[in-house]
Amino acid sequence: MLLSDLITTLLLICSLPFFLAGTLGLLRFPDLYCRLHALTKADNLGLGLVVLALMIQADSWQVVIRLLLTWLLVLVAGATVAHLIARKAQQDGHQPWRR
Amino acid sequence: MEPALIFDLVLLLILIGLAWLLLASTDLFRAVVLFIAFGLLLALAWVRLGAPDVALAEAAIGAGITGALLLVGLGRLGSTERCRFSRAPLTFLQRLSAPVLVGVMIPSISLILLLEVHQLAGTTPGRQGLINAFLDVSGSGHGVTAVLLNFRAWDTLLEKGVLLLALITIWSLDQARPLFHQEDISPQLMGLARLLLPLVIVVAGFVLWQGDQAPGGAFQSGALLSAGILLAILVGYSLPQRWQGLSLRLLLAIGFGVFLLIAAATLLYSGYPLQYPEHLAGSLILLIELVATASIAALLAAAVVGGHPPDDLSTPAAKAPSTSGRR
Amino acid sequence: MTELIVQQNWFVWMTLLPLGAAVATFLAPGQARWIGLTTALFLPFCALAAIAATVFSTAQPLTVGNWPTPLGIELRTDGLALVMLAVTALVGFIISCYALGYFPPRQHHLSRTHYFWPLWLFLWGGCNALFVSGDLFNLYVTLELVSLASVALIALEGGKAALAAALRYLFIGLLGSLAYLLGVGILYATYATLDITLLGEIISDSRLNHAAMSLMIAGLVLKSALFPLHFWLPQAHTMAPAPVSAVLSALVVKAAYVVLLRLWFEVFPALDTLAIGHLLGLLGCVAIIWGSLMALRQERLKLLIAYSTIAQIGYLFLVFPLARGEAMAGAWVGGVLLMMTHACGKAAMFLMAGTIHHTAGSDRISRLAGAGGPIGVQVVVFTLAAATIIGLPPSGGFFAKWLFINAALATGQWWYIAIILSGTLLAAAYIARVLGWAFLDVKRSSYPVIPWVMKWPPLALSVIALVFGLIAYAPVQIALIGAPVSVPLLVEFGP
Amino acid sequence: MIELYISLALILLLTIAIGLVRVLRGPTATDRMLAAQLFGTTAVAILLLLGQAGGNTAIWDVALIFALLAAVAAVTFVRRKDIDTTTET
Amino acid sequence: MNTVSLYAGSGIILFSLGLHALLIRRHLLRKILAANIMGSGVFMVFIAMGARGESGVADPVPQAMVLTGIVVSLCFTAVAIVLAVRINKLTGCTTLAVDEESSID
Repeated sequence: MLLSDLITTLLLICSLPFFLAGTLGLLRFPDLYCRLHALTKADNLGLGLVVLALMIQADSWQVVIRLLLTWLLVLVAGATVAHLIARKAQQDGHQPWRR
Repeated sequence: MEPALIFDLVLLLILIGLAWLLLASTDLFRAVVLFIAFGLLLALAWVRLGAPDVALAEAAIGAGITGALLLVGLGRLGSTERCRFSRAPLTFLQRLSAPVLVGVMIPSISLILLLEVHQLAGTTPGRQGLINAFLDVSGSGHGVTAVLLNFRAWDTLLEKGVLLLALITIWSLDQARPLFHQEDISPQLMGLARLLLPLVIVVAGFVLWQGDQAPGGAFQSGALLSAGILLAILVGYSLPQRWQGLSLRLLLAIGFGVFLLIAAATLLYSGYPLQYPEHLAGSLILLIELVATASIAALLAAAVVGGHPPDDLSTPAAKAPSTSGRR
Repeated sequence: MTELIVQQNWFVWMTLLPLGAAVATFLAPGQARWIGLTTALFLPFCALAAIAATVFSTAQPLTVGNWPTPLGIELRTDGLALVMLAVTALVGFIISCYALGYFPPRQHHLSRTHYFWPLWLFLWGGCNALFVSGDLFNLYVTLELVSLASVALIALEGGKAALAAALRYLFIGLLGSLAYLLGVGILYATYATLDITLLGEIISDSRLNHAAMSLMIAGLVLKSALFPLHFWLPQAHTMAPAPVSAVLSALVVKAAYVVLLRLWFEVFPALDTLAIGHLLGLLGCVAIIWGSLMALRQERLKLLIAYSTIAQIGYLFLVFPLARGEAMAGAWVGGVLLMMTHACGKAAMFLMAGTIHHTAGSDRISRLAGAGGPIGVQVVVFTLAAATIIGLPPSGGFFAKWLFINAALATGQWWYIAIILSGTLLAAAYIARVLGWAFLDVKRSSYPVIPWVMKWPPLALSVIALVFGLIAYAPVQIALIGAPVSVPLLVEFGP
Repeated sequence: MIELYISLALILLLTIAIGLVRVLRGPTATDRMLAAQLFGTTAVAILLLLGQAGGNTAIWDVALIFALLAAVAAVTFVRRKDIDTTTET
Repeated sequence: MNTVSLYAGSGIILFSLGLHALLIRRHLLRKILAANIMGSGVFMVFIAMGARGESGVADPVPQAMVLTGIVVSLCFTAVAIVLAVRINKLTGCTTLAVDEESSID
């Protein structure tokens, strides 16, 4: 097994907990704002690790740029959407969860 | 079992489950969100089946147009089954038809088909060979594009007609109303749009350009562009009034019109509609794709807006697809 | 010059021209009437030229882009395509004239006039594309084009009932064409070809093919409104503006039926279709009786005509059980002939109903009382067209039924004769009911003046429908060019 | 390696399946929309992995389009005033 | 049991589910969704059949047909939504059960 393959494998395996955390957060967190939080943080890191892992396997700069672009787009879209949804939720009178 | 097969199995189970849930759902918003998820997973299925062209189209439509279309429609319709009138009592035949159709016909048809369809797994391999043999003279290096714009271009011509016809139908039904409120566009949203719009145009151009050699083409590119236009409308751009008359109509009709003209010209020239001269085939296909992309983008965006531009040009402009997303 | 005209493939132009005109009317709504009328004027000549080219020279079917058939799409110039093109051109031309009067230029409903022409031209182009298409998937696209245009035209009236009828028709059309498309997919999966001719040569009698055939036939039966699946038709056909009702009843229903004829006689002859044929025949019989009885009960003229359409569709489906053995050609010709005469007669009746609605303000049959005097032309139209629908001797409808009866005798299926005869009697009854009101001796206040384009075109159409029987030999000969049935017919032709 | 990619894609697919519970449960429309947003991201990851496994970079174009349009549905949702976002159903 | 028949079978199941819902659901938007599901089922049968080629080369013809079909069904969806909105605006109904008597004259 090549070193690059090893690193890819490791990175991919590392990305998994983030996706799982995102999903679990979405499911288990008590209110909208918490879910928003879980989703954006964990998920983007997860995708970032996947992209990193695939970049190691890439054989040309073009591919690396495409992967990076995809990741950045998801990042920006995710952040903006999270912001918009939170703002809308606040305007519409969602109450944050309190213990 | 190998992981690929498990992946397929899980994907299909989720798809069928989603279809069931969304069709049985009492809450319509939930149904629409489930349908958006269905579109996402359908794109994965097309990828698994080795049809990236279709996956591209599904991605561009499913993520952009369909979601917006359904959400706007849902907003305008409301999600309850209400009706002011009492329903007419069912006639005997209507009473009979529901259980017969739903209880007997549909299950039996699906069962017969399911039992028979497995025979098909191994038979005839399709037309790859034939198409590859003619690919050199088709003017396109990609099989699907060659089929769409040369071998079966007649279908595509009529399909472009269906698109234009759908728009005329929508225009005949209603006048456009503003899709969104103008106020409170957050700066983050504007920033997102300013970042995304140029990228959408670049990627759409890329998808169109590579359709000659690889998956991609006019429809995928047009659908992507129309999602871009939609985004522009979402952040408050609108088509200037002086563009809402003939120029908008020209833009909408040019894809179908040019295709028709080429069909007529080839019919006059060679006696066969859409028989491109061999040395011109590549350029003609490119021309058709370019105008078709512009038209499809405008048509789909206008379909989401859902109505003809106001006849009376003195009233404040209702929203119409923005050209700002296109330049 | 003559060579250029003869060498042209006019039947392809008949698709391209209306579609191009539709785009033009969309771009220049102000000129829509003139663009539409010019096209409508030109198309009958195109049809004549196409027929002449096929009869006098040897016009070959061609493939789009000149690709060989499993790859390209074949456009056909066989008799069925030609006669349907011609009938569509004729009926379409007259409906276009009528529409000039029905959608006057200066109306406060500006948009209606603006949108009728592009939609109607799209429908016309779509029908023509459907008639010449020889490719299963292309037929799907043309069917969708036709049904979307029909939806738009039904909705043009703008009332809530019209919109509901349009939406119901949209769902019906979608359902029918998706069932059809699934069948096409299964056939393509087995044979990797979509061309009707090639498929007819290689198809074999397997269960899978039967499943595909059932799906396709079910979809098309839904679209052509055979008896238990007819429920959408009365609303759709009566809620539309009069010219649109005429188009729908005369042409759109026939479009699905033409596809059905092509499938039955050209794609699936190798399959054992006895049972399905009898099922379709049985449904046809029920449709004849039930449609006529319902027509007898209607209070509104347009609904009466719509139910009469359902009954006539029933006759069309008698072709499938009757066309076997030596009666094959007779039944097939009968079906085609009935399709043509019904197109003319039914279009005339709907146009006339539109005129009456326009003048009397309502199309309730009771409002016709004493109409025989003031709007005599309309009543004459109705009577002439009714002769075709009932099947009185000089009309084409008579010959079609005559051929059916011959075929029923030849194949020993005498019960169809009883059905045909009782259908005829019932048709006579519901027509007599309308005429009875019209010739009632009641003095009526004067009706408003009818524009001449709404008066004379329906008359022309109904006269054509009536004398069709006298000149039926020519169209039948044309229809038999390249027909899928062998031709030991015409012996018993002519009573 | 290919097995690894596909297995990982499979696990991500399963997370989507689990996330569907949030769409079903809601309780508000906003929660459902949020879950759809997560599916978009996960689908991008799956597509990247499938593309790498199949060696077909056309699949990455699909991922790129998903990434580009990830915001459209959610932004439409936020900008429409007539969709009820707070009522728990 | 292989991939192709798996996908084709699922396509048929989706078709039947959509057909069932199209016939019995009353809310117009739900009917529209059902028709879309039906279409997706048909397209899945097409694409699965196109994916049978040797050495993994898919048949482009079904893909091209599905692309055409997707465009057509998208058109129908858009028109259906506008029609439904129109009906809702005129009658306040979100179903097709418009009373038919009131509009006869």
